[in-house]
Amino acid sequence: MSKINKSFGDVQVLNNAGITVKEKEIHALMGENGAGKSTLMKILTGVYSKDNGKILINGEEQEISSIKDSENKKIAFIHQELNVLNEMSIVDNMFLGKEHKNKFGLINKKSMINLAKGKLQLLGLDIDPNTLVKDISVGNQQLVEIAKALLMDAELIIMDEPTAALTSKEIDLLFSITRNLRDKGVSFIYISHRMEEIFELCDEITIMRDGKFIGQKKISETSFDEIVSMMVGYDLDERFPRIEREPGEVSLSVQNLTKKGRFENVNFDVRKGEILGFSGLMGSGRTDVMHAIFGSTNADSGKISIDGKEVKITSPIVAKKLGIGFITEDRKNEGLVLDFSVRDNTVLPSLLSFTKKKLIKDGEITKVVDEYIKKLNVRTASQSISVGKLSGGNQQKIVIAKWLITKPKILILDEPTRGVDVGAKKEIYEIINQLKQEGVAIIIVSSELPEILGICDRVGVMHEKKLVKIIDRKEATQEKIMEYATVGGI
Amino acid sequence: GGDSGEGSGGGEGKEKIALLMADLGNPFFHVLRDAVVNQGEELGYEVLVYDGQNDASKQPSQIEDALQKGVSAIIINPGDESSTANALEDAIAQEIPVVTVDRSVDVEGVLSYLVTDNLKGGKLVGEWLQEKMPEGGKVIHIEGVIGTAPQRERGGGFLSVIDPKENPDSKFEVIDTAVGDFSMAPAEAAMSDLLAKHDDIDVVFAQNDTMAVGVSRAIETAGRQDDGIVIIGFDGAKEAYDLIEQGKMSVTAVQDFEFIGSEAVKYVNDFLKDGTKPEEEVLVDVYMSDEK
Amino acid sequence: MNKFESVYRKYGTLIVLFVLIIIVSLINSKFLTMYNILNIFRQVSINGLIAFGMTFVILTGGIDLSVGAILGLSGMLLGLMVVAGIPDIVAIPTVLIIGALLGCFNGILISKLKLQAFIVTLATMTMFSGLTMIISDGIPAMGITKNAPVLDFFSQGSILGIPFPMFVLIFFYILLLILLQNTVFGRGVYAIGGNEEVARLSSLPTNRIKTLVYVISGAMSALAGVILTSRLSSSQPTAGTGFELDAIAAVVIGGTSLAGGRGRLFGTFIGILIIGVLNNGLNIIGVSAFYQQFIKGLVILFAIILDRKSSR
Amino acid sequence: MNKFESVYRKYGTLIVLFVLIIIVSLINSKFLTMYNILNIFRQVSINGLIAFGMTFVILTGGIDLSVGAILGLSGMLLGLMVVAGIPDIVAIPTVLIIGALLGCFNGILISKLKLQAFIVTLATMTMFSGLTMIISDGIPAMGITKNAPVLDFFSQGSILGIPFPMFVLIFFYILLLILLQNTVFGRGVYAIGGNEEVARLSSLPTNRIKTLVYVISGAMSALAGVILTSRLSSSQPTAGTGFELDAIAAVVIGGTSLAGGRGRLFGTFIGILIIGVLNNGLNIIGVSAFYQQFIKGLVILFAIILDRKSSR
Ligand SMILES: Nc1ncnc2c1ncn2[C@@H]1O[C@H](COP(=O)(O)OP(=O)(O)OP(=O)(O)O)[C@@H](O)[C@H]1O
Ligand SMILES: Nc1ncnc2c1ncn2[C@@H]1O[C@H](COP(=O)(O)OP(=O)(O)OP(=O)(O)O)[C@@H](O)[C@H]1O
Ligand SMILES: [Mg+2]
Ligand SMILES: [Mg+2]
Repeated sequence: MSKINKSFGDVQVLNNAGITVKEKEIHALMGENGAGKSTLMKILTGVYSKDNGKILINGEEQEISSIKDSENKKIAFIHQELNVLNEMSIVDNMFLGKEHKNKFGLINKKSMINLAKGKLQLLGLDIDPNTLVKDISVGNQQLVEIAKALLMDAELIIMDEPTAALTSKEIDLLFSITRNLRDKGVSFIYISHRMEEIFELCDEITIMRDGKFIGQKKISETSFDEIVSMMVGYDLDERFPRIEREPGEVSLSVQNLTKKGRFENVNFDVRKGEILGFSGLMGSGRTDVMHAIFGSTNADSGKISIDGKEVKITSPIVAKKLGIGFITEDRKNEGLVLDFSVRDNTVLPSLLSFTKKKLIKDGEITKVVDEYIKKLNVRTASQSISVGKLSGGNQQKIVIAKWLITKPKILILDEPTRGVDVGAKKEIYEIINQLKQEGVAIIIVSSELPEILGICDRVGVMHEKKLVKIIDRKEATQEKIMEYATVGGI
Repeated sequence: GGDSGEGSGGGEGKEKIALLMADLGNPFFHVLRDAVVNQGEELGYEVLVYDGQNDASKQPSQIEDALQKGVSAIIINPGDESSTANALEDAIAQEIPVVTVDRSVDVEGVLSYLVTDNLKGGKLVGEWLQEKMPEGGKVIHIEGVIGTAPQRERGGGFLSVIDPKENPDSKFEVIDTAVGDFSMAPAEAAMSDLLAKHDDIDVVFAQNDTMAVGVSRAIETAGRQDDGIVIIGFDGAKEAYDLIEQGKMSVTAVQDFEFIGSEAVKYVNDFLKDGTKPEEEVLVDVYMSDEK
Repeated sequence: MNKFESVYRKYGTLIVLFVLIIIVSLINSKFLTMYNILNIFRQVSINGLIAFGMTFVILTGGIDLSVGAILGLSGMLLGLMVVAGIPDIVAIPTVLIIGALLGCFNGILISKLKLQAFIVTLATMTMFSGLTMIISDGIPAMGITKNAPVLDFFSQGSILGIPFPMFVLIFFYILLLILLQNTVFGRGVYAIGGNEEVARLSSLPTNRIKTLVYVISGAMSALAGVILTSRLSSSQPTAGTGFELDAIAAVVIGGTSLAGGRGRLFGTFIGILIIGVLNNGLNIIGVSAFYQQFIKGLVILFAIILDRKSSR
Repeated sequence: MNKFESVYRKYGTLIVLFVLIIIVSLINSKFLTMYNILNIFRQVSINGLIAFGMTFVILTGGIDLSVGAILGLSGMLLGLMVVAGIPDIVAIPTVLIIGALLGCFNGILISKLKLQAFIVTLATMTMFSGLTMIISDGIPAMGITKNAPVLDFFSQGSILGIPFPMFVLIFFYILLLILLQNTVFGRGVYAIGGNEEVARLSSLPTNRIKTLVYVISGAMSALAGVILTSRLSSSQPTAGTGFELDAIAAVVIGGTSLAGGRGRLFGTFIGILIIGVLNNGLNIIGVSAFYQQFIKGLVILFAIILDRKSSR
């Protein structure tokens, strides 16, 4: 692809973008949030049409005007957002639009199931293909999507942040399958914000910034710092900035918190000015614990105390009154009303504080939202564009701003940097550090070990619905955490 | 079908009469409409027809619209007795003659009420039945739209004669009542159900002919056309006469819509010409008919 | 206990149906006679056919308010054709095609112009009813089946003792069930209701599928119109008014989500039987007309609360 | 050109309204007289009040089919109370509260039991209509306003030359506009329609807000019932039938999305005026009743296509 341009309305999103992928190659595509990576790939796969530019496949110029076109050219696309149908079975999802038919034109379930089983096993997924997708974990849903791409016998597979919801074990498996397929002649375009993965897996890298093609390198001939500076346009020194601070008194104390089937006997304290990390495999129950603390689901038993006083948190309304903020892991379904403006989203939990005689004071809201946009360095055209049009990293900052405005005493962040580029990640860490400085008690749930090790003061590890260990930062290592997370203890 | 109204282009010079019908969805009322329109044209008027679509709350707006168009008279077949009262008061205040047909309206100063006597009609049906079947029998009563005047009056009149609770002399027994909403499909369905329930039915009184047709069809479908069930309708519609001719129905109580329609126009015409006022209340009798 | 619970979860509304049947038959033994059972099937066939088509529409996340109006219009056209001397074997397929075309009109507006199904079909409902009035001049066509033996058979005939309307109902149930469960089209219907964007990205012909469900709904409504016309042996200009709500109620009672993507045709079948038994049962029991409506609403509410409880 | 386009984008339906007004007034000059304009407002006030309440409901992604039935029930209660000698100044607030309570019943079923609004309000619609039948025994209450001056004022009175129903309509438009645009509750209504889970996790009282919109809808319907009762000087047992569809049409024509989260009360105001002008205009022009329906459907279709084109 070369010299691709694309505008949405007045905004030019791609400006001379391009990528060249050779046969038998895993090609990384990197760039900041909003650089245009997904858009470029959507043009290649017929989801959007380009304004101008050229697409060459095996040396010949091709027009790709529909999704079907790109499928016919043996291009498969695993989208950044999960694209599964929850109410359908795994096999039906995998074969959607490409069902096998028997001689009567009816669906041939048997042949589909056999094929599906094989592909799933290849991915280490030993589940009945008739299981409804909503009944499997998000990580497995992602694997189903990958299995779906494998079905196509594609010659080029595009993976847009495929590992955001996978465990390290699953990631390892995915990588080995990818390499395997590459050796058999399949090419890949691999989009990710995780540097470690790029170096582990890819052969080549193309970097984009602001919709432009910036450069192409061989992975073996480049370095972490070079890629980052090409991406962000300046040198990024430290990835995990941290500040040291003596923690204050215990702010939040959780005792024997239990919800049947979700988590058992969870015990921990967080102090003022302390960052407690939560590590563990996907589905180990971390998110469920946080929801219970926030009152968005109710635990069966256990005690929660804030500043030494026992509290009953029955709903998010109560939680907010007690000074708890919760940045949820699923931006799209739990964090933002995508149709709403940046401004309306930002003030959603704090509206009450902007009222006088029950009426909302819009002027004040505008001022405060502006202030936070500046403070968090959110890149947005204005307050009034809908938040769905922002790139992932900037959306995440809005979710954070949303809760910062409520001035929480306790802030829970669930996967706060999922899908966020390196530059923005660092900005988010800086915000977290500032809160720590101000004495907020902070809980961070994260599946990225470097992140957990980089910024937390203590790390709790969950394994199969239990909090098995809390490790002090000084003793914590990747190996140790993984050990607790996978087998529950040493 | 002379549903007018679209004549606004043609009849520049002609005086206009507004005719407000309660529900043209009921074909029987087309007889009334046609009678008014024909008589009106004969006497040189343009008749604007409004359809209340069986919704009493539509008619006040339609009166307002008619006044707006500068009609010289209003003939109204009201959906009920009082919905249009306020709107008609406005018309009367503008000295526009108002004749109500088939039903009355609770308002002062109407030129004339030309009303079918539904209560009397209901009684008449009962009396006809008593005469025809002195030994009594089992009766099913199919009612029209609940809450409308014809439903209450026809039913009330009928029951006052037939129902032993109201008339101890009656040898009849009302074994079931169902609602047919004055239309065919629900009447047919209800009758089908009641045919399952009762092995022994002597008489069915349907409060209008459309429902009577449905009843007859249900009996046919159930294969009980030879049970000798007496079916009575109300209105005097064409379809009733057809069934009577085929021997599938016994009798219908006729409302004389031809008479009512043309009389109404005549009253208006006389008044507009020289101020002659007709009798304020004209009750038009119903008669039983089993032949065309 | 666990076994019972899982049955209950899966067949919550089926239980409502059985309870209804038991209650009514205890009060009046006439309820469970063969005649009455066939009678109920004959009566539900009209709502049933419409509800089957509606199930497809609702599964895609749409809704079709124009079904009653399509029924009325095609019934009236049928009546006028037959009265005009066109043989019924010609007239019946003609109105079925017309019903499908009216549905296609809805479908194109909804899929191509991306308009909301609710308001499109509300508008076309008004238009189609208006058309019925215009072509009929508000006058019913009477005595239609006299010289139309095929048409007459549609309500009066029977095959192996099964009334023909019931036969039609079951035939289309099986046909549509296969279409929904075992064809690519059927998968597409569920996929669009589940998430239209996902369906599109899976290169399904979403517009075509969305149009087709309205075509099915239109054709089923026209077929129901044929049966009703045959039953009444006449075409009423106001026939079909309000039928859309009964059909939607049947679909939803049957557990299909109005949000689309989730539901089964079998559920709809139970739904129409619940409504049919309710209507028939209230008459058989002899509940006063004044109370019938209230009780009907209450039972529907009860059925969906039960369905809700059982599904979560 | 660009300027025009942006105006058009924002006010697509306003243009439909103006075009309608121009067409009708060119055909008949009586249309634009002061009398007729006030007349239109008087006529639309009933649908308008219901549609205002409906806007709140639809913005949360719900729907309220029971509005017509609530109107009927509260109108009947009002009539019976007044006939029984209860002073109208007592009876009117009483039925408004009853309307709110009926709405609350809907709201609790929908928010607490998480049932689908469509089917809940379809069931309660049937129940409430049934109740109206039961309490009235199917008999209308007549001549109500004779000894009820306050009630009479609701339709016959005027303030500064403005008919009172119009006054009520505008008053509640402003009140509800403030409620929707300038209060936390209003933002919550939009947020729930946009994404209920997000709203809940943003610590908004989603259940309370969802219940409240049905309370508003119920109260507005009861108020419309008071005006209708006053206008007709009688309480009809079947009053309100079908009003829900007109109200929903007005809301959707006004550009509010049935999926929730997007729309404006101003749009609803335009929507009810379009419907009102259409009804009045077709009568003023003298279009035959049979053609009116067809044309009405066509104009509604046209309006939403235009709105669609303008918004995308
Ligand atoms: N449909 C659309 N309409 C308007 N703007 C859009 C649309 N889709 C994407 N954009 C904008 O285009 C830009 C590029 O988006 P894109 O999703 O391609 O970024 P990305 O590089 O994939 O970012 P991320 O790493 O966050 O996924 C962003 O600024 C985004 O807001
Ligand atoms: N209602 C439910 N039914 C079935 N499984 C569920 C349900 N809710 C959650 N789960 C699954 O339970 C597991 C625990 O969820 P939880 O989100 O708490 O884990 P986690 O450690 O935060 O992992 P993740 O990173 O995937 O969020 C997940 O696999 C989730 O998919
Ligand atoms: Mg992207
Ligand atoms: Mg989680």
